[in-house]
Amino acid sequence: MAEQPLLKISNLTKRFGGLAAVNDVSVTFEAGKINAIIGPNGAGKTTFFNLVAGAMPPSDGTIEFQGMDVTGMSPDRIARLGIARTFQTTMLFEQSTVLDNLIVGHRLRTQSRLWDVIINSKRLRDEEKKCRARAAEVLDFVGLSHLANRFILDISQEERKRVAFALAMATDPELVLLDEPAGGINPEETENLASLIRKMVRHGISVCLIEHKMDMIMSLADKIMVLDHGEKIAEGTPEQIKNDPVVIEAYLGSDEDVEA
Amino acid sequence: MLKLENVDARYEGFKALDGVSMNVEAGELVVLLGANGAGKSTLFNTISGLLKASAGRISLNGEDVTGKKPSALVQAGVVQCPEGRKLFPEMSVLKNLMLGGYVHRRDRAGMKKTLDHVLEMFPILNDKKDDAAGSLSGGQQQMVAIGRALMGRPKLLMLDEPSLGLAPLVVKQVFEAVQSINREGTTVLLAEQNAFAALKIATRAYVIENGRLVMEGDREAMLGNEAVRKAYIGA
Amino acid sequence: MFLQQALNGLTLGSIYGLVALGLTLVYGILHVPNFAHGALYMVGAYVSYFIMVEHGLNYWVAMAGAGVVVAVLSVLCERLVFHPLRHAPPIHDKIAAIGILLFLEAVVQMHWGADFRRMPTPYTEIFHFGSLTLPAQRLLIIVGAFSLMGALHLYLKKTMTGSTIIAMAQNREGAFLVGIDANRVAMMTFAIAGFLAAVGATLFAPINLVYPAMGHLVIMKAFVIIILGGMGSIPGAIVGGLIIGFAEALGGYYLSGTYKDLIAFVLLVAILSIKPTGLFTKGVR
Amino acid sequence: EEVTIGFTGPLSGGAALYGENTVEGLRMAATEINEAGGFDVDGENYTIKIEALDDKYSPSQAAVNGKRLVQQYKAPIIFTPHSGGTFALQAFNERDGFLVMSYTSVPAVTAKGNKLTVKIPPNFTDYLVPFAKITMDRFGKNMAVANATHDYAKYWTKEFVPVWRKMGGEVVATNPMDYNKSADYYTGVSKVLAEKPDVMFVGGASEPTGLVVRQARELGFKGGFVIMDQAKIDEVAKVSGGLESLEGSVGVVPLADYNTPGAERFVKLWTEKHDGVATSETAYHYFAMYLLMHAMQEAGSVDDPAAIRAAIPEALKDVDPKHNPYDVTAITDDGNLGAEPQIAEVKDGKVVIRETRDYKE
Amino acid sequence: MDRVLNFLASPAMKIVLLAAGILFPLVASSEYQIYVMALAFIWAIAVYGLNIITGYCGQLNLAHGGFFAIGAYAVGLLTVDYGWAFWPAFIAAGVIGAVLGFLVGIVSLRLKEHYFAIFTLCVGFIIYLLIEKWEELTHGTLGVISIAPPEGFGLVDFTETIPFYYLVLFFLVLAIWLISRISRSLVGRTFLAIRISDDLAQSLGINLMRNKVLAFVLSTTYAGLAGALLAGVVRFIGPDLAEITHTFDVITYLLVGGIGTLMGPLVGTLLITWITQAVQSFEEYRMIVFGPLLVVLVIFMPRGIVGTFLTWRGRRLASKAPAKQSASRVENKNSEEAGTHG
Ligand SMILES: Nc1ncnc2c1ncn2[C@@H]1O[C@H](COP(=O)(O)OP(=O)(O)OP(=O)(O)O)[C@@H](O)[C@H]1O
Ligand SMILES: Nc1ncnc2c1ncn2[C@@H]1O[C@H](COP(=O)(O)OP(=O)(O)OP(=O)(O)O)[C@@H](O)[C@H]1O
Ligand SMILES: [Mg+2]
Ligand SMILES: [Mg+2]
Repeated sequence: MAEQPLLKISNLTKRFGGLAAVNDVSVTFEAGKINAIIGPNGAGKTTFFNLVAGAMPPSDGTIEFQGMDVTGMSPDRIARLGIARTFQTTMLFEQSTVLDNLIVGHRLRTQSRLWDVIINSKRLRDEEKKCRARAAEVLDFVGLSHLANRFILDISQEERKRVAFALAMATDPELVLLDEPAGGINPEETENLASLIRKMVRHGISVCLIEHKMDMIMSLADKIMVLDHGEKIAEGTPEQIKNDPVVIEAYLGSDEDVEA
Repeated sequence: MLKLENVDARYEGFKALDGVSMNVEAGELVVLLGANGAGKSTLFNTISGLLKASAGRISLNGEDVTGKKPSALVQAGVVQCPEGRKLFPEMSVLKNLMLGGYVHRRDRAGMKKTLDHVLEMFPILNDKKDDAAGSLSGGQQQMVAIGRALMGRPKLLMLDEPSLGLAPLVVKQVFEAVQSINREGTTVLLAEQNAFAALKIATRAYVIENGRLVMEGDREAMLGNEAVRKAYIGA
Repeated sequence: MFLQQALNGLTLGSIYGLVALGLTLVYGILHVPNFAHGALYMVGAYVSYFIMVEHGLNYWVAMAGAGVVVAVLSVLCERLVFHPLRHAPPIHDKIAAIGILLFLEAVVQMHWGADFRRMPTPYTEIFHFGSLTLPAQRLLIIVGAFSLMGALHLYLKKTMTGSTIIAMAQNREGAFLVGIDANRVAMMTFAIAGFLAAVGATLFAPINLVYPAMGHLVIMKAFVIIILGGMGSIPGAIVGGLIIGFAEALGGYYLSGTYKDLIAFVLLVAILSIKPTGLFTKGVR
Repeated sequence: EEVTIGFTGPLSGGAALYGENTVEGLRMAATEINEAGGFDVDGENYTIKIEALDDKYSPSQAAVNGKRLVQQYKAPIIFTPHSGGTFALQAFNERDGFLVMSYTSVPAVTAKGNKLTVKIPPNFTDYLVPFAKITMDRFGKNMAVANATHDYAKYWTKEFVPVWRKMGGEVVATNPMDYNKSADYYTGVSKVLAEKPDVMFVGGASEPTGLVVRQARELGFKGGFVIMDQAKIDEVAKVSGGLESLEGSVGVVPLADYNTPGAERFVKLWTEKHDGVATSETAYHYFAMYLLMHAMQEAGSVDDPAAIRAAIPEALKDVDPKHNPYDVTAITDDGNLGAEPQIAEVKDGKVVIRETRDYKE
Repeated sequence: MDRVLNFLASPAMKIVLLAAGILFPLVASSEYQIYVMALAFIWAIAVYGLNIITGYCGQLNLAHGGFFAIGAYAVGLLTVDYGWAFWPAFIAAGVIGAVLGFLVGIVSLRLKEHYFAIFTLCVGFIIYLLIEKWEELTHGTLGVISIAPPEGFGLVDFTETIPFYYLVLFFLVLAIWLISRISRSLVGRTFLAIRISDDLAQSLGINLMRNKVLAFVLSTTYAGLAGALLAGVVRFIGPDLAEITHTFDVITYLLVGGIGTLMGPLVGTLLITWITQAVQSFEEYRMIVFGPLLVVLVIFMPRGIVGTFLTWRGRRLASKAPAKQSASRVENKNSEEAGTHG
């Protein structure tokens, strides 16, 4: 693993009409680390995620995951290779229970087809058991076992974020992409979420996240990439980024107090 | 200016506001603090008429406005910049802003002036003014939403988590903008997660928990309050 | 002969366009295809028939009367059916629209019966230009339809009130929040759509027949048109109407009369297979 | 006692008027019979009750209605005015034991050997030669086919075109059009007129036929029309712009112009109670009801369909001419009722009646 | 009260329903009722098909009636023009439904929402026009006459109403059984994920096209087989079978019964079929009642009968459960079909 980066992005570009939302970005992310992407609004962060997850094809450039060229692959194949993601707005199956939401998360690791359903094959029964077990496991991991049978409608915003994490985890990913996981939740909950992210990394999952909450990023990230107008303007440790004049100019602002 | 007396609001059976009474004087900048789901948005929606109060009374400058239609409230100068933005995604940014001035549509010159003011505040919108609002990034859309609310030339401006999803630099700009709007004479009611930044520009604040107002105080009192610091500012 | 067919295409296209316009407007508000729109078209023709044939009034009076009656009817549909359903999943509006359609057809049939009726036109001259034959009523259809479309386009683009219709279509709450009275806008949209349908029917009826099922095919084609033109797009509806009108007239003449009605649908399937969002839509996140 | 006569046909939807007209014929006859004190079969006195169910022209609904009429209402006889309904009923009428009275000119209805089916209207084939001869003599040999596309129109075309050719005519254009759905016939009409025909073969429902005629005239057609028997000249004229526009056309005689005592009486009877024009389908059903009454009497049974069917040839002799507007006199073994119909030609702005027998080769 | 509610939603209820189905011919007062019931079952099978793609997978397919007609025509044409026996033709109808469903599916399922709905509306219309106009293949407006009935075996004669009824009942039970399997399995959960969001489903490694096409093919196979059964009992079919109204009928049954529920299709179909029979005597006036009824139903009972029942029962159970702060807001809480409707 060590010699091979988990994710290697070269010259990645995405154009919408005349606008280059992501422009010639090259970067590598190491396994077992927390990598953060920050940047002003519209810098192209979400687009960057969309490209990595295969939700849209890049206009140019390549994406290598664990040494394999995944450029232009469909999102479901990429998910099966081990990249999971959460969305900027949390999407869940509102009218099912938490556990039911999670069972389908492990579907991609199963083989059962319609035929198995018709004959109720052993494989199907085994796999359903496996999915259920995995769901319970990830739920426990995010610390929501007590909510297993509650409906998504009934749980709080922060709990939903956790369920979304769990859903991503249920796919058995190598890498999870988190798009503003702490958006819209309060400082205390943000801190809890940060520890959850650390816990994910401890369990061998690499994380890549987008956030605007600087204190969280600075304490969490091993490495930060800064995007502006689609271009990578800086890359480095939190310490380096904090003091990078380019970043301060474009993003952080000189007055520190708004970050309180 | 705005006065709420024992206002209740319900979603089907669930009571989301419970006996809320508050008072906002003209020219104030009042901050509403509260955790997720505490009822901040519900309160705003009730004031702006999107939700009907199930009990209690809301009055504006002494006049009873309980149960009035949202359009009537906008006419009366109560404008909300909602959570979730609620833009017109397929219209251009410019059209979105112009529609914000819908109630002043006969005053073309005035609208032009406000528009210039807004574009000055958010220069990026000037570059994007012919793009569909839905194609903008989250933060850019937030700017459009604030701009659109300003176009209504509100007497009372309600901002529901305006900093949500904004870069720190922009957050700072937004708070400065809010402050200057307020200085120019607009009363502001601000719901925020970013409590510290909000309190710094506030005159007064309320804390809402589970649909009830549990605390009230001016800026210094709030900033100094240990419980508030712990719950909403962190560290 | 080509010119004659082109003229036929233009006649058909302008009627299709007019009906599709109403449909596309309502689509914007409802966000569902309104299957009842064809029934409004049909009712429009009957009201004209009623005023003109059964009460002996002037053609234009009949047209105005039908416009008003159907506009009111359309508004009633909005108030009584679609407004209460505004939060329901889209399939529900569709079913409700079918309910309205069944009801209107049954009512018309109860009163007038199912037989074909004929509405005369006061303009019976036939103009000849070389080998080209152009009855006055057809000329009226083309001119009438295009003036209406032009007027509507200007109204929506150039006036603030017009913009409110579009705003409403895109975000109801957002529209509330800038002070737009959403209910009024919704009603206005339905009224305009109903009016257009009735006027279209009154223009077209004299060269066709009036009967309860007359709306069926027209509305199917109108759906094709609004998809071709991009849902909610006004110029799209007009261009789409013309495309279908010409395709039918020319295809029916040069290719096959038997399969003429297939042309529109096959065209749509072909276009959507290549461009899944229609011809004129811009990609928006 | 009461005999229930069943009916399944379109009573709602696009063909509702047609359906209503057919039931109305049955009802008129039944009311007369009942008001005259019913009729006697085998010493018992019976009245008639008409049970009409709607099938919206759908065959499977007709089958459901058929089952219901037989089992719930115990109807020994079921009328249906469309071929689809007939075919659906024929799937079980012999087994379930009821007589199908079919009002359709589609030959297959009786060609398949169903023993309990009677086809009411005359064979349209009787019209072909006279129609062809009259128009060909007057206008010329080039014909354009521009009739409708439904099943009946297709049968007509299939039979008529060879007759026209055999008599030395030529078909210069063929462009049938959907008379019920088309938004505009200009394209189709101008297409056939481009081939400069002398005669146009048109026809479907009367009103659309009128439109086709009208548009052909607008586009400068000066020849004659052969009008399929489904369309009624008087109603066509209302749409096409008067009889003048139909100059030189041939078609079936409007009931009002029909030269039999039964027809005159029937038209009078009709106009006493209804507005609008009496139609042939009503008159035929009116007659058929009387025919069946006599057949039951001859058979001595109201519930044995086979016996009733077998008694029809005898019963034909019993029917009073005043109840027989079209002078139906015979039935084939297959079950086709037969008459020698008259023909109408529009000449100098007037309807002139011709006899088919005068045109036999 | 709760016991009754629980019973109505329990597996035992299904056995009671099955028993009722088996005993129905014995208690029916006439063969006509059995005949109507058999036809209703045939339509119910088609409705179950629609429920897969529309109820579970969330794609409103307006060509469903067209596929039903295709199944019927497959049997009609194969038996009449090509001399096949019914059963091989029946199987062929299923296969043709599946193959055509596959072809239409791979093109149409790339479209989203209303585009998909209107696209399939047009596909349905094309099917109708082709059946009507393509005389060489379909007999055009003349229709297909004298279709072979299902061959019986031994003493069983499927041209008799009662044996045919049991035949249809057998297929219906099979259809429901399969759907209940699917909806509870991983495959069904996959459909549900797609209904909620394409993007989310994809990010969970679900191959959208493959699963949507699978659901679509399943639904058209159901429609094809149901159409084949209809051809076998009515034994005459005309192009009117492919008219769009039949698609609307099927959607109405689904909606009235409860979209996305297991028993909804059956309940809706039976109810409307019998109401239609009951109001036969109103003739043309019945749409004046029926139209508004439909409107009222979707406004006040948007989840249909079964959906409303389940929701109501869920609320009741929730309110009885140890009080949770938010329990009263639970939209939809029930054990039986929690994962499958909404
Ligand atoms: N589908 C699209 N079509 C056209 N333009 C798009 C599309 N998606 C994104 N963009 C544009 O690309 C740019 C980058 O958007 P993106 O959503 O990636 O920003 P972001 O960095 O995630 O911002 P935020 O922090 O506000 O979420 C924006 O200018 C946006 O308008
Ligand atoms: N449409 C709705 N239907 C039912 N319950 C709702 C609805 N909207 C909000 N609620 C509930 O009402 C309560 C108050 O919600 P509200 O959105 O007002 O909170 P908030 O303080 O604005 O939270 P946030 O910080 O997340 O925006 C919450 O428990 C929420 O779940
Ligand atoms: Mg983003
Ligand atoms: Mg809120």
